[in-house]
Amino acid sequence: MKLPAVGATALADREPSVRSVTDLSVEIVSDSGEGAQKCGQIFGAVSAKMGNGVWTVEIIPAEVEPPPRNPAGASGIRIRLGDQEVTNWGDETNLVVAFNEQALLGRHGLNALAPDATVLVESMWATHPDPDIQKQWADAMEELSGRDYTIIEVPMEEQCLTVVDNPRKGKNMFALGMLCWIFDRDVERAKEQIAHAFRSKAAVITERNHQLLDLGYEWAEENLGFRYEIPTMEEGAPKVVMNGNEAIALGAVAAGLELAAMYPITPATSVSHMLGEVFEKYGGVVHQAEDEIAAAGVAIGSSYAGRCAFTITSGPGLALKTEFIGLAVMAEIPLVVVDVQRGGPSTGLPTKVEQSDLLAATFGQPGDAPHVVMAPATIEECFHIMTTARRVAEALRTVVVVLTDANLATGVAPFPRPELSAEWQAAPPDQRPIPGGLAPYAWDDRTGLSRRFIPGQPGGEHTLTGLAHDERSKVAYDSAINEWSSTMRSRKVAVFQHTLLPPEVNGDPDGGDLLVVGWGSTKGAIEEAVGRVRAEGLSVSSLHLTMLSPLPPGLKDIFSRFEKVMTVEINYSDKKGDPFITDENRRRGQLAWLLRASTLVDVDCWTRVLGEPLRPGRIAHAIRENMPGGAA
Amino acid sequence: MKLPAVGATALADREPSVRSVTDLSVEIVSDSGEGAQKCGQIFGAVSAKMGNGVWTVEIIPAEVEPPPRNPAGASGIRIRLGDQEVTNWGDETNLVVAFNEQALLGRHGLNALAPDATVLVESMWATHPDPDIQKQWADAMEELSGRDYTIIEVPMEEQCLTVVDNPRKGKNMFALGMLCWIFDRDVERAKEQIAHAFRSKAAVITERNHQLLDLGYEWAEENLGFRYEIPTMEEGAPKVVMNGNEAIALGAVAAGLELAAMYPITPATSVSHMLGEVFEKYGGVVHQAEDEIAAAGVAIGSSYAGRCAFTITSGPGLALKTEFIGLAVMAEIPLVVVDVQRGGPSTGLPTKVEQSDLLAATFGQPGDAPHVVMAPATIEECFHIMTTARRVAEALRTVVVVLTDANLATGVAPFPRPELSAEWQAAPPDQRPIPGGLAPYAWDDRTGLSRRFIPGQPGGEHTLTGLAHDERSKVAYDSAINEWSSTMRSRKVAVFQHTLLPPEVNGDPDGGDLLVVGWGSTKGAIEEAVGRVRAEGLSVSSLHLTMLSPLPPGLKDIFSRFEKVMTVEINYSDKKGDPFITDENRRRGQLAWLLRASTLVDVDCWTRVLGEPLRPGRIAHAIRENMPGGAA
Amino acid sequence: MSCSIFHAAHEDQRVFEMSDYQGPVARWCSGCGDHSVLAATQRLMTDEQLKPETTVFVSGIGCSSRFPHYMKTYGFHGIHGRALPIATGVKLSRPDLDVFVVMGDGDCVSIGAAHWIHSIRYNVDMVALLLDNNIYGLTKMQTSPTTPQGYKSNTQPYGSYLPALNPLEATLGVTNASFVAQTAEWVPAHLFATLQAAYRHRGFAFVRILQRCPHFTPDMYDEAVKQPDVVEILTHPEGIVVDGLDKIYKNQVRHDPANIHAARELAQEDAIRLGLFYRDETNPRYEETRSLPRRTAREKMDLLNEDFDHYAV
Amino acid sequence: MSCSIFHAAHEDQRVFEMSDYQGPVARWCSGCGDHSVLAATQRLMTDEQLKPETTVFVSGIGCSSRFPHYMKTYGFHGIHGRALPIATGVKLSRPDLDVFVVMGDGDCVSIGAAHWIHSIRYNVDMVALLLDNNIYGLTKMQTSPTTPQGYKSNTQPYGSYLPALNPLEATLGVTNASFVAQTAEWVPAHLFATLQAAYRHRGFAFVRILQRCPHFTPDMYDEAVKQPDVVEILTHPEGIVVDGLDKIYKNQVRHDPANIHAARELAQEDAIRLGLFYRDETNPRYEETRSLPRRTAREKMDLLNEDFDHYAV
Ligand SMILES: Cc1ncc(C[n+]2csc(CCOP(=O)(O)OP(=O)(O)O)c2C)c(N)n1
Ligand SMILES: Cc1ncc(C[n+]2csc(CCOP(=O)(O)OP(=O)(O)O)c2C)c(N)n1
Ligand code: SF4
Ligand code: SF4
Ligand SMILES: [Mg+2]
Ligand SMILES: [Mg+2]
Repeated sequence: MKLPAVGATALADREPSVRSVTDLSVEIVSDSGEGAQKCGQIFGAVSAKMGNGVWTVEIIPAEVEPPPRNPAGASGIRIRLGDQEVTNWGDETNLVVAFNEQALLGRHGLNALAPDATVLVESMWATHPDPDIQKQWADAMEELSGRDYTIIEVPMEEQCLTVVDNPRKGKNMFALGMLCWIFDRDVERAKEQIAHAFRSKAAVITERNHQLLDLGYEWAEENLGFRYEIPTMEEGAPKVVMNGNEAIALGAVAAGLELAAMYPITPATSVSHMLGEVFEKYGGVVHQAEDEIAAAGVAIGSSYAGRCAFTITSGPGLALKTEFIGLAVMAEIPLVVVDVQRGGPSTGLPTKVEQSDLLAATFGQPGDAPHVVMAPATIEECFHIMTTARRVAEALRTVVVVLTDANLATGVAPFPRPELSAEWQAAPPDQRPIPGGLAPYAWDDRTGLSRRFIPGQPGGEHTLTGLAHDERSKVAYDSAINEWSSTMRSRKVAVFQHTLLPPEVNGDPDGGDLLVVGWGSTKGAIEEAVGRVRAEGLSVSSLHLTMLSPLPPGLKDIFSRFEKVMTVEINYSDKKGDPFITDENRRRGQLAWLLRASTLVDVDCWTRVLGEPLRPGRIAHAIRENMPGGAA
Repeated sequence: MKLPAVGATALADREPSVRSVTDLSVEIVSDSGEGAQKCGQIFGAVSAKMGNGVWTVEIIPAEVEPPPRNPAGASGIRIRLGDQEVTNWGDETNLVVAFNEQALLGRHGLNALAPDATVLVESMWATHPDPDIQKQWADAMEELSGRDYTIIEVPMEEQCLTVVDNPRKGKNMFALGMLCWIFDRDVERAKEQIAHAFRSKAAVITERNHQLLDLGYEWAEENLGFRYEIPTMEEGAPKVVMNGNEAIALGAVAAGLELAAMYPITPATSVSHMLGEVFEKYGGVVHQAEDEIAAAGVAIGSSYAGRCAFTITSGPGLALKTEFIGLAVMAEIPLVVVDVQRGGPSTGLPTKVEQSDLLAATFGQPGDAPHVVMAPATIEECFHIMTTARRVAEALRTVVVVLTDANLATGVAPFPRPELSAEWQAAPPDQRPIPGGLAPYAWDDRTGLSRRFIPGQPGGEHTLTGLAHDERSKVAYDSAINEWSSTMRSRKVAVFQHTLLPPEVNGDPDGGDLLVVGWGSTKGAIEEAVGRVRAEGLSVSSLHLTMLSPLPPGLKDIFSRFEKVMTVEINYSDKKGDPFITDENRRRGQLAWLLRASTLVDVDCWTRVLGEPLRPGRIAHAIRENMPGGAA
Repeated sequence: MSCSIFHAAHEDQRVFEMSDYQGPVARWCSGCGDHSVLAATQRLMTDEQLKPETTVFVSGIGCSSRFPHYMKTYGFHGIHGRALPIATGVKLSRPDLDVFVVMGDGDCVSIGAAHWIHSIRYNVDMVALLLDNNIYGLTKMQTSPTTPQGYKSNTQPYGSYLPALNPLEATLGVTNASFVAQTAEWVPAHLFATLQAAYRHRGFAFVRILQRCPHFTPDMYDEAVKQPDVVEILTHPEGIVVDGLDKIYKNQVRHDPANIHAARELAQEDAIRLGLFYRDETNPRYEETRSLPRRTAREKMDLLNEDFDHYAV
Repeated sequence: MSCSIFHAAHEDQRVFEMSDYQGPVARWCSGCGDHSVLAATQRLMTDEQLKPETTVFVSGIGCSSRFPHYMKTYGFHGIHGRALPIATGVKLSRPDLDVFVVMGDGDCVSIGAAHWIHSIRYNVDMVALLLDNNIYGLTKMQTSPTTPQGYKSNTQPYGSYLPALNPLEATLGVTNASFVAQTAEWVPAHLFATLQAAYRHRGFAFVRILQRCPHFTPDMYDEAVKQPDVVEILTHPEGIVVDGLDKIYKNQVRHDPANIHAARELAQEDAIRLGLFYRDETNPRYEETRSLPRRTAREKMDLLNEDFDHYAV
């Protein structure tokens, strides 16, 4: 169904229909460089301020500036609004503002739009002087007409030209105006937000953008026949809104980390962009090394010298840090490694989400290298986990790998503003003399823990080495030493495991038909899906793991209460029943592997590597399909 | 008990006692540079030629030339002789020839000597002008007297001086002479072997060494009161004798590999030393790259260009190749990676054996990277596995990691001379035109297999990439493509798995109380141990895996026939009952972990990281301790 | 590289048009300097009539490294910083192929530095193009080793902390350097002439191409583009000869590419100089040094049998 | 490095003897050149009265990299090729420490090449020693980048295929080089004077030490050791001054270490030259450029609160 925008006069006096919803997704899509993302960010911020739950995620093309009007080059943003907290990007988009029909086609092709989505599309292309473009438009409309979309043509260009001479740089604010009217957003708040967003630019820019906002608002008021109403939440505790990478950056500051050694790589780099801005005022340094190996080396050198450092990267960079991670484990140097996972293997899908570095992070180092692997599940956890990681790394004198992913890195959502504590900060390098006779690896026989000596401490002089060594850090010639020091390095991780609590079951702690187990960024989507199927009456619960190595206690016990256990992950697994795939040779989700080996429970898995976050609707569907005793 | 060598006259006319044995180990130990290894190699070769089973393994200090007369610097060689084929280095040494008492002390400290070992030790130190040395000698004898060794002082220096002026360079041949008498070796054969060993040196060297040999022989005849007799085997099929690295090198030639790209690292380097010598005459090139990363890149470039190449390394180098291995998997470029495992993690124990790279080789690559991991169990298999690896890599268009270790690399033993076949050779690069329309990744939907295009083939032009790509090798923008291409890369490995046969049980295929599972170089020791305990009446069998990823079919079925399954590996595992170690948090042997995840059988493990090959006696002991229902 | 001659040997009736080398539309930003390098390269191939099937473009990762995707030849879009080892492997086992390497400044000078230094030393016969936009493009504007000191980026928003590393000086410092040139993507005639000289050079031809990145660093080469006077052209009969260039580029400096010392002095960044800094074709090509007569499977088996004899019991 | 002065600040009554710096007996081969470097370094520390607890020796892997184990200071025996990044991290977060780096030729010039080039550029204040025996020692005689062409090794038994890479020329080619010297382990006086000059230099002091490996390459520096006439000594008041050396070493060449061009010409391998090739103390030290006032935990929390304000809903 396709209705041209009704003429201004027509609507002027009659009331638009108001659609009341509790959950809705909006997308603004365009060619890159047209500011769709800025528009969406402001819209999201205003909505959050007004008390809606909000999750925004950017749509980033693989190239910096792909050819214009190209389905594969769509750039934009999705904003999901809710009457409650929104924990993930949701399923499909209900309302789309498209600056050209090709970008729209791109999203359509990825099944991003709801079957009944409403689309506001720039109308200029229909009548564009270039016949090819007219043809493309016609073909696109033909293709789109196959679905039940409501397509409304909007003369954005024409309208913007009344205010600016280059609409490419103005349409986004016009679109924002339309959205403000459609969702009845507080225009003043929107203008404040615009002013904040362009604070670094000249004041005239803000003014012009305010004009465009009003223009879009008025145009919508006069021409659109529908509005949305989404109940808002009570103003609760103060909130902050940011993406996971910004949370990691501020978390590093909160943890008292003072050196971030990195080499650029998507989707991790924006952490260093953020730190590049703010770190220096905290006395912190972002060192961009010549490569990922050097970045790890610099971080290790700093930690050794008494200032625990971290290095941040993504898959290909993690691969390059493998050898240094082994050294840090062997020499017992604290090190925090943040891996913002992307699609793999190899260069893979650099801008897209995946959770397939779990086994590499845990077992990737040649030789036996016991260390800790943890994964935040929310943007808020991205902030707090940095302090935990730094503390564990220093307490255990080992490596802590923090696995986040592109979904958390680019997802933006509000969370309760943390009550900061000075306790989180690292202590300055200990420079007190070392008591005579104390050895640099004076392992406590029972716990494997030992006190770290820091250069500058008189009496602590010794040479640290990656060779097998005894407690005095002397190269081991006696075979028993290697067995013993290996035991000590493993023991301390076991001790740490004893400090962990069994994870809490979301749903029925007492058990049921199916337990869905997840880790990392999928928590919100999984729990939303579980909520839906439970509402349908299915006996399904979920469990989310933050600590992946060592695994928390009590898993086998929890699993035993469910008829079936299945992980849901964003990584690859063979599908049951596929040609040549048997129960013996099936490749399983990476967490599923870990759980099977440690619990011996027949943990099944449902995983996808579509280069996008999991959709709660699809998880719910998978759950129904996988209920023990066949589809419900 | 300690008897000085009886004066020449005394023995002249009476018969020495002859000890008849079926299995015996001899060690020659010295400071480095005294030629103990050469002596042992020749003794081993002669013994093999005479029809004894032989296994020799070198004792290599961590430094090139450690300070002389230093227990930690002992350099030498162990030769184990048997009346049957010898598959491993055995337990302890029964007869030792020591050029100084400190080297002897070093071996004693590592419990290398049998409680009742006979020791022939250079006597000069007892009366050395330097009082410190005399003191060291006295202390050493004091220490050694704590065991039931039979220590015989031999004036090697004094004797050798009658022939050479620098005995440091002659003692080894004198020792060889003594051994020839003690074991009644054919002196002519020994002289031939000497001539061969010194063929590159001047003829006078050989002559002098022959003299020294005779001297040692006569001295022993006149002064020693004992000899050994070890039955020999029938001259069977023709045999060759070499170490595992030499077998890998010749295996690479047999496989038709023409480029070995490497960077030096112990204990892998000797493969390239061997190839450096012989490869060029086959048209092969050893490229020593600037680092391990470049070595992998050069090999991949060569394979891509149509000549399958291999790269060889050890743990730290494997770590550096991680990223490139991921690329080869993603772009489906055949690549053979040989990892000669050493002690880890990090620099670890560079010259010592360990089997702890299994998980890193299998799961070390970020992203999901299905590939093949195999491990030869014998020196003979080191030769043949190179052809298998090359073929599988090319057939599946993926990476094959071959895991050997320091035990195979330095162990020397005879095996049936292979019947060479020209079929083993790789085909020259296919340069035929590509049929129109055929895609560079025209995956067969069912098998995931596709035909590889090689530069030079008209019509095959395309750009290979490590980015997610479709069957035309175009960068993937459509999310479904990644899921599909991942499926194809995984499917072909599953197809390969279907071609594998279930491994054969050594012992009772029908089952029993305990099944010991091993992989790689431990086969000989495990089967010898199993043989011993079976002789004691224990119901124990063993299973040895060559294919580790994918695992062969039928394992769960085989395991089900045994009350208990336990792996025996040279890698780290927490010991049951140790402080803080629970069934939940216990780190297990790497193969045990793989088997648990894939079969869900409660596979136990007994592992050690003592920096030495496992001793059959200790495995047998571990088996007794681990019999279900408590120690037998 | 002289392999084209070798190809001419087995006579091939085909005549190649520019379009025979043109792949899909390049997805670089409009105005990106990479477009002109692509065009110049395709023109070079047409002039030299290179066979698409025996030409291989190897690259790392970066905007510039997308290059092979836009050629209708064989291509290997590798991993970040590692294009040179891959290319070395290709040429080492297939000297009959023409190999071009395309790298960005981060790709070659930062993460790829070790391979860059050692590839100069190996002197494998290939053309190595450094597309230097003084920035990390694909990852969206981080400082690169060639970023001018003080220049702001996303990782160093207060300005780059170090003076830019000069790739020409560094290259000229490496033993066995055999061809070192600099050109600019916005001077098509000079770009083409340089590519041609590099291609015809027998050995490792290192060409630094000054490349504009309008998206992130529009100002970077602004002055040089607008004011030809800030540019110096190295001229010499043995160098890169471009007729008529002196009309626009008045500053012409005569430099004998055989003179390494003068080359090193001229390589300093006191001015932007385009031309051939150094060439020495006497250095042996590594793949020639290492090339050996191929053996048949039979021959190899006989030889192998002999080797086994040494190990016979 | 000038940190010793800074230490002198808080007055410390201790007086250090040579023995205060001597660790366990070195396990190098007898006659190994590493022994003399160790002795010279211990003498330097005694002369400069460096505090054992504030001195850190960082190394990679190799015979030479065992160095820290034989010092009675803090030491970091790292991994092969990566000593420099580790040392950079140490100095970056602890400028108060004196940092020495000990590398072998394989360690620094082969696998460590990228870090070597970039460390020269960072110009962190430390002493970097390249113990160059032109071979891989610890792994038992494989060709290294500095192995003379044609020299036989275990990996290249028919002789090295490439001309030796000249580390001095390469170092001098890198932007920001601030101290480049060469000495020989068998000329103790010159070795000591060079180490002292390097230590006192404020910036990255790169010293190539020609080192004998009697075990694998006894012949390597034979000529230079036996015939002082094949050696040239660079002299200059601003350079490395060793009294009385001219008695044995007749060939003295006056060279102003401020002249980079002359330095590069002299760095060529036409003769073995010992002395200071280049020094420029005006280059800022990276750790100084990056050093910032330290904040208390409280201050940080207040600042963090301000940052959170920008994200407040
Ligand atoms: C191992 C690894 N590290 C980092 C990255 C991320 N990355 C991709 S391209 C690039 C640098 C791009 O800059 P440059 O090499 O100058 O090429 P340009 O895009 O400017 O042409 C980086 C850091 C990666 N893909 N792989
Ligand atoms: C990543 C890695 N690759 C290779 C090795 C093996 N290895 C140890 S030392 C060394 C080179 C030794 O030569 P050099 O650096 O010149 O030091 P030297 O022993 O001559 O003093 C090598 C290749 C290693 N330990 N780690
Ligand atoms: S970002 Fe710069 S380098 Fe990359 S394509 Fe755009 S203009 Fe070219
Ligand atoms: S091998 Fe050479 S470098 Fe190594 S310790 Fe011996 S002499 Fe020194
Ligand atoms: Mg760039
Ligand atoms: Mg060396």
